Amino acid sequence: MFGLRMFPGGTHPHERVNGKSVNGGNAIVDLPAPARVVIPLQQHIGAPAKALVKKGDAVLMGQKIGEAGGFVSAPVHASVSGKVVAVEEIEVAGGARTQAVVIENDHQDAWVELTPAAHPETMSAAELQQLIREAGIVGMGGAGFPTSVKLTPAGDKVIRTLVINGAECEPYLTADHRLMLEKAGQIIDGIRLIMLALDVKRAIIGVEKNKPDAIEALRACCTGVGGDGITVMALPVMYPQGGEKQLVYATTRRKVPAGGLPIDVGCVVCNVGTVYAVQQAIREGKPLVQRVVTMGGLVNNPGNFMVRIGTPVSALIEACGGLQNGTKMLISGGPMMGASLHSDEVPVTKTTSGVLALGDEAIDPEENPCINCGRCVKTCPMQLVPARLDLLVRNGDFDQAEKCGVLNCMECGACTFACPAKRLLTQSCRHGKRVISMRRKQEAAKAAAEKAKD
Amino acid sequence: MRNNFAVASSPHLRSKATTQRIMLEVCLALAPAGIAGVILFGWRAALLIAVCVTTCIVSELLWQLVTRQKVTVNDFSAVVTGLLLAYNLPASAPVWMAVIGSVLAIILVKQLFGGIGSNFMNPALTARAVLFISWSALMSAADPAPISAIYDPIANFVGKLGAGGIDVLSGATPLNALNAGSTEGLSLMSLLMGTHGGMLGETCAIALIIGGVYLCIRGIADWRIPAAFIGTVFVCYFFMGGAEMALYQLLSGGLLLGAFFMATDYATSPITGLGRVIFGVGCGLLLFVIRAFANYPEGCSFAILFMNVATPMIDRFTMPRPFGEVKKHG
Amino acid sequence: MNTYMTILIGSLLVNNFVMNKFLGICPFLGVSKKFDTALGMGMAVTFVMTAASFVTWIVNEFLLLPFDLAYMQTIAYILVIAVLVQIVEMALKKLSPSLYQALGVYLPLITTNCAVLGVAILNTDEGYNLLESTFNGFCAALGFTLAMLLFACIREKLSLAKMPKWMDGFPGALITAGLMAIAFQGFGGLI
Amino acid sequence: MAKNKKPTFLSVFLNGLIFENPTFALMLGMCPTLAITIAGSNGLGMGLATTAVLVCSNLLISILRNVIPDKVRIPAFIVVIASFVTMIDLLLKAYIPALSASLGMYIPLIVVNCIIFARAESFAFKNPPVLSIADGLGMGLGFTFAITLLSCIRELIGAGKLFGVEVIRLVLEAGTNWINATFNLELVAPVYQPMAIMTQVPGGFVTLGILLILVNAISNAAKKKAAAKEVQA
Repeated sequence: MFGLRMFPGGTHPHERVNGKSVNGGNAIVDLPAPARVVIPLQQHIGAPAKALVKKGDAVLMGQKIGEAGGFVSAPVHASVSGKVVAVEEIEVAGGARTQAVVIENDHQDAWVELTPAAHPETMSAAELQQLIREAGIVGMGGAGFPTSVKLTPAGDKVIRTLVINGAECEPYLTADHRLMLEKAGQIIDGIRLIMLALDVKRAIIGVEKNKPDAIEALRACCTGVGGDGITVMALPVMYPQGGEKQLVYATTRRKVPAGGLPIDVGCVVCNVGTVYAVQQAIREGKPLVQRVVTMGGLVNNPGNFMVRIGTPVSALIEACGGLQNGTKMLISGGPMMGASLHSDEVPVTKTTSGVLALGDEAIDPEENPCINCGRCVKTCPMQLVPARLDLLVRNGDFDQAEKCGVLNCMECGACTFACPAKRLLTQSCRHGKRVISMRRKQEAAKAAAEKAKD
Repeated sequence: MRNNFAVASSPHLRSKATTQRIMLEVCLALAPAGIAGVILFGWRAALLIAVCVTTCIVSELLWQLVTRQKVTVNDFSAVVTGLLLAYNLPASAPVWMAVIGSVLAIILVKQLFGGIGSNFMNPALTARAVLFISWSALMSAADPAPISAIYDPIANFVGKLGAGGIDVLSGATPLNALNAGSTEGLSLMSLLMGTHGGMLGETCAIALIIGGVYLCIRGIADWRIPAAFIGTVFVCYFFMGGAEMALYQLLSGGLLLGAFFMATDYATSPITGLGRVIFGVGCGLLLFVIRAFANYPEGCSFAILFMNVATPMIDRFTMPRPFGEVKKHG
Repeated sequence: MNTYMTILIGSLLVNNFVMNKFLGICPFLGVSKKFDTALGMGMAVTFVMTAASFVTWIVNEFLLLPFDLAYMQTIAYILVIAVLVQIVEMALKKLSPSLYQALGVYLPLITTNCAVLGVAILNTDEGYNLLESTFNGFCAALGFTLAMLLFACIREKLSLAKMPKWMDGFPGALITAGLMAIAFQGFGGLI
Repeated sequence: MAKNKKPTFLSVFLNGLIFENPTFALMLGMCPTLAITIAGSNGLGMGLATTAVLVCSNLLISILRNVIPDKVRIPAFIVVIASFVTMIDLLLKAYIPALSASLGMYIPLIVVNCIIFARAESFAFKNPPVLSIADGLGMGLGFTFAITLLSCIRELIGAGKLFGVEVIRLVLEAGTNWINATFNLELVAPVYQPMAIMTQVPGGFVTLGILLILVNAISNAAKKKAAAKEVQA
């Protein structure tokens, strides 16, 4: 294991997942489109999309129903054909509220006219980027950053390496694993298309080595289709291997500067799901209307599903044979970084990599005093001292917390997982980050107001 | 439709490690040394261990009840403190001393500062130091307890494995002779088996090593501290009196007990790896200086206590730089 | 050389002014809540104590002893120290404003810091020569600073802990100092 | 209590002795408080010596308060205080050499005892002589009381004595004798093992700390009671 490339810190949350819940073997099944889909206009980081349809409009599958609300934004497409019955505010994962288009499914699955790119190899980078943008593709690993923005290098930044995230380090989740296994060819094709869009010669796919079959499948395609410059790299099994900075470090040995982005060291990171969506958009002309979702945990038949965007979680649960007794929590995403769902009516979005039903083990146990054991320090992939940040935040000393680097926290949850005193370390850091950024905004507003006065 | 799912901030998964489990494993690791102590020193050793542990638990319980705090005796940290304190007493120590020491350790050193994790000095060691300063005659191991008839056969057996048999037990800690520069009357075997004078839990080196290595392997104690501590002492004595002298020094007195079980106390040692190395080296150097040059033949407890005091400062200066942060100067 | 080693170890650790002689307790307890202020105070005290040891030796040797004024020792020393602190303050203001910024607030407090007068009297009692006196002053001040910095770090850490309310302030500081003093006891007999 | 009334000799005196006790309330003069309080006689001697200096310096500074220019008041205070300390030092050396020897360098260090300085600055320099004497007496005796109490505690636990008398041994023996006589037994009196650390540095810090906790608790309780009374009235 020491021979493999490692980032500092890390932990093994897999230890808490018993064999039954791991559904790495379940092939991706098409989930039938539900009677009605609820498509939020904000499924990404940045400005929400602007609705293009109103109540009563008939829409076709793949039709653009929301257009990008700014540069950092993404359009939204209808995932079924049918009739718009409402444009209303709904609650999404994490408790935020956003506008959403509700479409009554006519079960025709009538596509809009698709315009696949005939010869993408001859297209310019800008044209490819435009195609990706119009398809509404965002980072599908969970962050939801508009992919086209990521692929448009800003200023004088030079991109040398495309890093593909196939680590899938969160326990329970197997969506990316299955995708790599079943759509290896498309993924490699997608990577080549993105390499064209970025004009880079090198791509590295990082896969945790607990997925040897996926590594094998990808490697086979690399050589077969002529994937020059594409390497598949087996990475140690260590959470959070899929963290952007950790992955860049593990694959390229470059440290993304604190507060910086991978592009600062000449890298762009894309999730395998995103790559697949890009391939579909360019080769088939299909916008992003469905994605692979792992349904796991306390359901009777866990599995992986190709789900239409906007499908309520309840439909997914039903497809798995319902919840088992003792389900206390629904998580959208992985157990380490996912958001808990209040209701099972919340729709699947572009960033929903999984839905988990968890029991008592997910309920926060009682907190005990910190015993200074240093496990959080050892696990922190950002090399912070979470125990100290926790105390500082709880004592309201945000200035000191900022000095100690709380803003570097990526909220991966490794410290909270490792803490024997069951302290809510990640949660404290998150709170600290929020307060600090709020203060900064206030200060900036104040400064702006004063400037305006002068 | 179901609307009543619990909502919480991520992460939603927790490791199996708990404070209670950790403390229990420490107790487990301490067990061999305690058993050895009882075999070597007889029923008085068992009595002192029982008294210390009970008093620690009771004083923590009473304190938390009186001050209306959450009762946390079930985390077993008071048991660890009691065991460590008992191991640091000579088998001849009077019971009232064990009681006073336990109360001081729990109330004065631990609870007054906010309980588990908040104390800045090791409770057991501080209590031992207080007893040592106050009643140095009673705390010296020169006068071991009579070995009761029940344990005689076993003690005899263990004693015969060592060099001088049971008589050695009536001698003072081997450090007195060692510090005077002689290894006469000592054998490595007797040091390993613990058939010599000393505090009741510190003499049997084998038992301590077994427990200590267990803790390090289980990741409960950070191996850096004992490694740096013992390594530093070895190097110092190696240059002073050669390898044999160094080995004798390592196996005598409270070094092993201190290095494995007390220097690795979480609350009173640095939180970062680098800090822990510095801490261990500091302990080793101080132990060497105190053993070699100061009044007390046994420097282990004071060396660790002083480094306890220095721990917040070490922590302050060994804060790791966040991943990717560039050095600002140079 | 041996004398100096003895003085160094003795004043720094064994007979630490704060932890063993109870000198300079007021600033030790008063300005040790934050590391930075403790460092500032420590540096100012180091400066003044070294200088005071130097000057009081000269005053004693060339003024008090020749004129048979030994009984005036206390008055003479305290005046010398008061004047010295004034001069240091003015000199710092002129020569190094940045250092003055850092140490300025602490200087007036030092006149009544018994560690300064204490080291002067101790030097005389021990019969040190000029160099030894100055060195002793410096080492004792270093010992004071060491204790102060260790204490400040502990207090910063404890300020984040859940101490009982009635331990806040002086009671907590005193008990903390008491436990620290236990650790310092281990150096007994080192020289 | 005395806030609204004009200060009288008694109110000023009591203020120093109790309400603003220099050790327990103002936290002044910590060095001698901790350093010499290992025996009751030491505490009493140091307290009275400090009281004497305090009263004298308060009186003189109060008399001279209109003469001393504001700018040079600090050096003036120092000279006045140092003179009195020197006098006391020489007097003790001449008449109570044993006490002088056991207090050692802490007698000249009375000069830098902040109580004296603080009272000169904040009271004597602003008030008439009679009140200044009252303040000096009150503060001095308050200080004496505090350090004598501290001394006695430390001496009793740390050496088993009070003012040099082996109180604990005597009590234990008397008690054993009484039990033996009453119940016709032949018990041997237990030997008290003094807790030596109490007379050493750590004991000083910790004892004062615990004493302060108790004093704070008592004064808080008193304040609460007073507040409750006011509410009732």
